[in-house]
Amino acid sequence: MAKVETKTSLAKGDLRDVLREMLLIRRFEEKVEERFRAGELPGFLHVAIGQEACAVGVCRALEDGDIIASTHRAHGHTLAKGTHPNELMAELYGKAEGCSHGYGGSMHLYDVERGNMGANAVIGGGLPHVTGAALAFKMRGEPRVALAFFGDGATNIGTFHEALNLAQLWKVPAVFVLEDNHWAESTPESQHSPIRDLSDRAKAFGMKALKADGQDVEAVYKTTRQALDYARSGKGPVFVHLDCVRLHGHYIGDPQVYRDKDEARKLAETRDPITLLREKLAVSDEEFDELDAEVTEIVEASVDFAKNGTDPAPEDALKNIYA
Amino acid sequence: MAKVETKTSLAKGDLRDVLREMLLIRRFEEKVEERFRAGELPGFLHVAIGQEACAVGVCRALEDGDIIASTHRAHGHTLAKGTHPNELMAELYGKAEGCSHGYGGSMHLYDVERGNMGANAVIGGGLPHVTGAALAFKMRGEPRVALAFFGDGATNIGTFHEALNLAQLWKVPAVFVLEDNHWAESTPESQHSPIRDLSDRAKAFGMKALKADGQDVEAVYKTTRQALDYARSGKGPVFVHLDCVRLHGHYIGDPQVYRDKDEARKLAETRDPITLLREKLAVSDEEFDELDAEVTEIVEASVDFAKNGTDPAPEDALKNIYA
Amino acid sequence: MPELSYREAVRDALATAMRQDDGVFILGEDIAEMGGSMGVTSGMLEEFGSERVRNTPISEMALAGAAIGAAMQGMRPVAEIMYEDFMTLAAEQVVNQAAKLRYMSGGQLTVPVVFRTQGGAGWSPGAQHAQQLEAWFVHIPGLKVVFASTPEDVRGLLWSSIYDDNPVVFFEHRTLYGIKGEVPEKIEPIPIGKARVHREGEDVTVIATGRLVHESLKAAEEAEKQGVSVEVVDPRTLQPLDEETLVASVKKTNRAVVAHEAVTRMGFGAEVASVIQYQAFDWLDAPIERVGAKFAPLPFAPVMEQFIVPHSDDVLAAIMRTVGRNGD
Amino acid sequence: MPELSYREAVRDALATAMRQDDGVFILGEDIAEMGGSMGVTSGMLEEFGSERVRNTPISEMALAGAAIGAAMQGMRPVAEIMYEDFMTLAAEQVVNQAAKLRYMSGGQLTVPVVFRTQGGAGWSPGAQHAQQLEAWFVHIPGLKVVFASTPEDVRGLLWSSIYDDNPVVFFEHRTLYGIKGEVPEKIEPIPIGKARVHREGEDVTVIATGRLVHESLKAAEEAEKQGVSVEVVDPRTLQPLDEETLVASVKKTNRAVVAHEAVTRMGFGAEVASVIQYQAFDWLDAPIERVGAKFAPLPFAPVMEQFIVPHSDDVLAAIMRTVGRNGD
Ligand SMILES: Cc1ncc(C[n+]2csc(CCOP(=O)(O)OP(=O)(O)O)c2C)c(N)n1
Ligand SMILES: Cc1ncc(C[n+]2csc(CCOP(=O)(O)OP(=O)(O)O)c2C)c(N)n1
Ligand SMILES: [Mg+2]
Ligand SMILES: [Mg+2]
Repeated sequence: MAKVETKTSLAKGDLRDVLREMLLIRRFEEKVEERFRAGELPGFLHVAIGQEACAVGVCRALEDGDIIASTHRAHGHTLAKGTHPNELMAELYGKAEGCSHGYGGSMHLYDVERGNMGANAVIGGGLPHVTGAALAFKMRGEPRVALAFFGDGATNIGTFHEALNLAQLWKVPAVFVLEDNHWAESTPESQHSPIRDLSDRAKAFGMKALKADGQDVEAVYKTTRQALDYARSGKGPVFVHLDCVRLHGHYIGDPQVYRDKDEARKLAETRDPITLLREKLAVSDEEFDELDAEVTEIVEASVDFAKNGTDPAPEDALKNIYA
Repeated sequence: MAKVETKTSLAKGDLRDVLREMLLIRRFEEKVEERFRAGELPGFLHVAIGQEACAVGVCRALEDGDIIASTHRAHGHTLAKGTHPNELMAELYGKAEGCSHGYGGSMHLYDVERGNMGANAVIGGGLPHVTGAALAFKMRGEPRVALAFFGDGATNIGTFHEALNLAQLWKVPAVFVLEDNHWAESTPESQHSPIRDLSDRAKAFGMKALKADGQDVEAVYKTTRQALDYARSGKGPVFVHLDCVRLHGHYIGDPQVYRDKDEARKLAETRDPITLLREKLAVSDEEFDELDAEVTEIVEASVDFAKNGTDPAPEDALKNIYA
Repeated sequence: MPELSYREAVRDALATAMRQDDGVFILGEDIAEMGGSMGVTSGMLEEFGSERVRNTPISEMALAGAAIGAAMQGMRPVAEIMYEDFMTLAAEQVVNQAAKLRYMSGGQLTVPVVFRTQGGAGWSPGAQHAQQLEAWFVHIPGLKVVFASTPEDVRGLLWSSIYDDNPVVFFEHRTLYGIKGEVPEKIEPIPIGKARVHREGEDVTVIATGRLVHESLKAAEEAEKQGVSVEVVDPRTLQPLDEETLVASVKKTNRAVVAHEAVTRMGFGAEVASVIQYQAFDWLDAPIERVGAKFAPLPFAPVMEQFIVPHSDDVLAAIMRTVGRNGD
Repeated sequence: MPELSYREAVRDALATAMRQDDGVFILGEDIAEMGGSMGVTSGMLEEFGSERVRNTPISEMALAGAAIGAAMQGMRPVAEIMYEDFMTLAAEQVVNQAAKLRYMSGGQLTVPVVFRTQGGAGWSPGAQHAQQLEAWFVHIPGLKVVFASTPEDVRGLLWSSIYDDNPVVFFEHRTLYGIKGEVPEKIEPIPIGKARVHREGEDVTVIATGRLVHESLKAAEEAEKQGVSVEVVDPRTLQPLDEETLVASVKKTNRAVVAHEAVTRMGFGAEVASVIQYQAFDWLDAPIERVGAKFAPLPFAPVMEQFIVPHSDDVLAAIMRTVGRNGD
């Protein structure tokens, strides 16, 4: 494979598409919340409402052949990495047409063909896989990068430390993207981490660290680009710190008794990444409504698709255990 | 308990005693090597020849009531924390009179009465115990400090990261002493850690870090004192980085095929902590020989004691499993 | 007698111990403001404050290890591991440290720590949030292992676990938190190592744990209708195991079924079956039946999830298989 | 046929696979210059270089996880976990990740990774360097579990494990590294899931793994002298388990002893005993005997250590107990 040409920033036309994609993710997750509340969706679900710029900005920056590992909060990453909303929604409904064929659910979304190596319901669980995948790329001389998403809470677990340390020691082409929404479930960052700037975590490994406003999709894109270029060029892994916000609860149904109601409201008013981009692009109400209608239709269709999907047979549960 | 008065440095008389103690540890471990080679000692044994200043300097700085957790390389720490050579040697011979009554062996030395909560054969295994012990002291308002020894290799394991992070978050009175001998078994530091100054590990937690020449027992003492005072005063844990040398193999019998023969020889010539202290104190040959004879006698006696010790009955193996 | 839910019963044991004893405290992820992922510790922060109801970062290994360290210094910590699957992350501390410290020190150390955890299928959380791993800890000398199935048992056994001087791994089942039951006015400790006979019977003994106790009681009623008299016994503590009660029951009924939600292969039922075939060999009229999850990780889709884990009809089928055999 | 030690046989499988296949590589602590703590990979650095004979920092979790990640990208890594006790540190990755990734992805992922580890009593390493934990992994759907006892088996089975498309936990026993045995000139893969009958006999079947295979063969010879004919079978792979061969043997001899070094309680023998009592119930003339370590952590003092783990005389005693029972 030849080295792919690098785009360092998004063109205006791209940005309109980015807005559409972020809106699609937003509407998709709102729909998921609605369907969960209606009692239609089993399992534990976590939406990333407010973090759409991270998912889209990062995934846009990836090249073909690059792979990602995601977390329990995976819908946005999954859509941004190219999985069709139908397949994602079908998975949430536990259907055979789902992106994990009904075996995974919201916390275990996969789309291997599209380079999505999977959500992970164990905090930190996917981080060493990214180190190992990047090692494989390096050993085979492929110009590919492996990228992991994780949260601020995840920086406290030993797996994080070991996986990043190993990646730096081996100088593998990996990028570690911290989506710092300042909450780990009900625990605010001040209560789960002794440091106030989580970029400092990278110092323990001497890893190159970059930082961006996770609500600004252009900044996310640019920073990720920079990180990918660095990693792809063989200089070693990069830690990318995205400062972002979680507008809703930890899980769908979370009453958030632990959180000041005003905080989320204020964040929604001032830091909603969709509003910010919309203002930057000066999208008119009409244009926005058009976009909205378009993505809403896609989301509605995904629900139809999912509901009309095939329930796995009970005995299917005995398949796919061994290769 | 009232706050104990602080001695910030060792008096001249103390230093002579320190030399004697370091020499005792040295002769003890040389004897252990000899007895192992003679086939008398079972198990896996690791001597800390070259690291005596760390053990003695640190343990001298502790107050009554302070506790330590040690590692697989524990003979020096154990003697320095006050266990009688007889009891230690008896343990290595697997005798009931041993400090772990024959249940532990070289990698599991305990002397709880003297505040030694134990060696640990799992790298990093004792670090969270120190965090927890310090938490207990803090919760009960006791002016005690819990101190952990660990090696450079241990800074790569998740347990290290989690335990230190938690200690800092909770601001418990703990001191984490890194004995950086630049080897983890056969693996040189450059091959096991991506950073060249392991003090940087503390930055991930925002933990106060101090550094000292681990071959200079006075420096070790002073630095540990400083760390203990800080921790005891309620300001939080401290990371103490001691730069030291491993003069012998990783384990007794290690042919060290992985190591340049010259390296250890040169280190023995220039950085032997006993030679350094002896020169500093200008101890004459006669004085030194006298000291040597004195400690050698103690060591010889410990072998006699151990050999004349009681073998546990086989069925004793079914005791002490539950309280 | 007051009625408590299983959830409230756990909380009552914790809170009562914390009221009477400064050395008892709880730590775990999101146990404070949020009251834990299952709401078990809800309200305790308000009563006991953040020093004793201690939120931890996501650090299963260190929180387990810190609890061990505090226990070694005379405290009685109760650590919550949010999901049983994450016991894998704390395994080193529980298995190589807590279980062995007393032994390795030749009896010098005492480690009175409790590791509470919960799991279970039923809500489609998928393969990483529902497996049952109690068998692992039964294999480790130095640990006690408890798995209670009723409000009364969970309260009395948690109480005993907190005051036991040994490390206890304490399993709760997610789908049981809501069930209600009568409990004594004042907490009565339940001895660790005593099985509970839930129902007497003549034809077959069902030995069940956790959720399967309830499924087995249902199956027993159904069997009764079909003329089969079933004894249902819950060992409650898997380590130590009340072999005497289990064996005596089988010697009476001559037939045994062992039932749990964990995977059958190498599950706790294997140990029970081995003990019974050994000690009651001449009394057995039929092979011992094992009922457990089929050999698969837990799938997401509810229809598959329910297929994998056992229910009362699986227990009933096993009962019928065993009584269908001719005795000799 | 050439003769190899068990150690050389492991090395031969690794090196031969690495010669023929660029995707195979090994990683672990101190496996390079030092050749591993047991000398298994000695000399391999020189032949294959440090990219493919990869020393890792002390990070069991990440090295296991990195191996998984590389396997997901089409490599065939063999990760060495220095001591079985440290599998506790890698447990999350092995159990929640490697075992379940294929399943959770609905069959999209393939994880052809091998976790090699070793353990065993005999050298007085104490409680944290000698326990046998194979039973844990038998309980986990998605894993294969191998435990070989001879040079020929260890080579052929490691070969099959490397080329198996599933995660394999591969146990070696420390005290066996030095034993020698004949092996085929060219490596012949041994199917995973096939037991090996080491010795045919008529009166009792001993099913043994690891070091206990050799102890059982010794016991069988001794029993022979006393007029008892013993069949010795090594399952070799604990998951999948060759139930057919085991059950057929017991149906022939009507008596069974299961022997391993791990703690008896909840050990692999419990599963084997449960399977046999179920499938060969009407053939059994005596309860199935289990031989394993007594219920204690491993003590240091050799006299205590040897007391805890089983030897040939324990197997012999079990054989004699079982033939001492009257059949019915
Ligand atoms: C090892 C582990 N411990 C605990 C949990 C339960 N849990 C799920 S999400 C979460 C918080 C994660 O916080 P963060 O990493 O910041 O991600 P965010 O939820 O904010 O996206 C916790 C504790 C888990 N899934 N895995
Ligand atoms: C978790 C774990 N992994 C591996 C080992 C094997 N081991 C024993 S000592 C050692 C090296 C430790 O290096 P370091 O921490 O620097 O201590 P040192 O030996 O230099 O004193 C290793 C890898 C172990 N005991 N525990
Ligand atoms: Mg977060
Ligand atoms: Mg070292």
